[in-house]
Amino acid sequence: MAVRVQAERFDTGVEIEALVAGNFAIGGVTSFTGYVRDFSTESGVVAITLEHYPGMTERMLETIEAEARQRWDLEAALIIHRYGRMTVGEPIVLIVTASSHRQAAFESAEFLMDWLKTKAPFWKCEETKDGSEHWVDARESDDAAAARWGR
Amino acid sequence: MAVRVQAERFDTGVEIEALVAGNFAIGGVTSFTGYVRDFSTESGVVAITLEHYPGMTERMLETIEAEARQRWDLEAALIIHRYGRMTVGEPIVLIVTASSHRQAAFESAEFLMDWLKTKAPFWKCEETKDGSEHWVDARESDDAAAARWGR
Amino acid sequence: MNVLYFAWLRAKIGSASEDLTLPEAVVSVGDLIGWLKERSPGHAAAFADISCVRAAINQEFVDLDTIIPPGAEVAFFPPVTGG
Amino acid sequence: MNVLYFAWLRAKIGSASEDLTLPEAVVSVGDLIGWLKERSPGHAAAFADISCVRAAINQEFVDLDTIIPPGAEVAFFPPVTGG
Repeated sequence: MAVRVQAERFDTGVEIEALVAGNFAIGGVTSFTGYVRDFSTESGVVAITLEHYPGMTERMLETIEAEARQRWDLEAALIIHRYGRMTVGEPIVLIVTASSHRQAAFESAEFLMDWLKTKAPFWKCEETKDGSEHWVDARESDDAAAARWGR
Repeated sequence: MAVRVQAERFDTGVEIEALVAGNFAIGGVTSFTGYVRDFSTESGVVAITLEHYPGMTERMLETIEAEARQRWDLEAALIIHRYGRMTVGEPIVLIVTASSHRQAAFESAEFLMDWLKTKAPFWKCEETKDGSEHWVDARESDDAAAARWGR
Repeated sequence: MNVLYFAWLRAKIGSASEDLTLPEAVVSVGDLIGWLKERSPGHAAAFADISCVRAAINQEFVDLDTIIPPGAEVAFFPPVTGG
Repeated sequence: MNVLYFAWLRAKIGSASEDLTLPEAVVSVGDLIGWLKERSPGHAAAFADISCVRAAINQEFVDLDTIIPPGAEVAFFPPVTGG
């Protein structure tokens, strides 16, 4: 089990290194890092705040990580999800999956990201240049991505 | 264009960092790192040597990277492939793709890896504990993975 | 019993949690929502459109018909919007 | 004309490249293979099973019927085995 819900920034390279170190059964590692991108020209958004349900988030992340390990033959897996206020360019979420075979690493990483985007108890509040804030609605395209996995 | 064919080791984290830095249109980055795994208990393999066709390799990698950029809306892409002798635990290949949307980052990374495994002019020679060497035959499962992309 | 609110439900109600003693008539999650709506205009606003409200009991998603067990932690929040 | 060999073709032939002047009768890649096979037992061994041999001209994959242009770089290698 490697699940972390934290306010602090993380370093993708350091996390991959730590996960892989010393495990010589690993043939391939997939990582996905999600960033706050610059929406400001479209929408004026300059920062987001992620609120979550402490306790429930960790439980759900541990459950989905265990399910990924059951579906794919993984040597290691890591989920880091941040909460709190983040500005443009900051990393929000990291998935790392390691397997002896690349297909398992790719598919499980994509599965975990689709799940995080649709099922994890995070709520996003956007902050615009003029200082106003609004809560973001759930997106249907993400639900469709998650539905591919039959969940 | 970011394609490198090199004998030297690389650092996944450093490469991701350099690729993403300053580009605030990036919403998601997928990386795949392939490692020499420990086959020694099954087959006695302790090291591999990758031979390639200098010049042709770079040209082909640049072509496929351009094709990935055409198929998906990518903000950045990087392919690093090593050649020469590598022992267990060493990284062989790195793919990094960055896009405003995670689906494009995932799919293009998988596309590039499937292609590298089947089409790039690399030949693998395995070295066993007793010092003997043998050239590896092409694998059908990799061809099947590449065929998904209609190439 | 502890009731938690997240995101715009929290903002509308003006509080992240409330420690409440439920009347006996409040049995299900739906009952609880009906009762909470009477507490303040903020509560009424938060629960005005029930199709935008999700609930959990003891950190598991539940629906409106679910019976609230004694000592439960009940949470209300909008549909999740991910990271 | 420069001919390159990779992987076990190189190993069997004992050389990574040869600078050769082709006779006029050698027009296609297939002709070249037939002519190379006569050069040594190593060449003969390398090209014994043509189904395991792939070719490129000026760094592009070609098949056996392809005509070799003047001054071309021709390469022979096994099916690629990836990284």
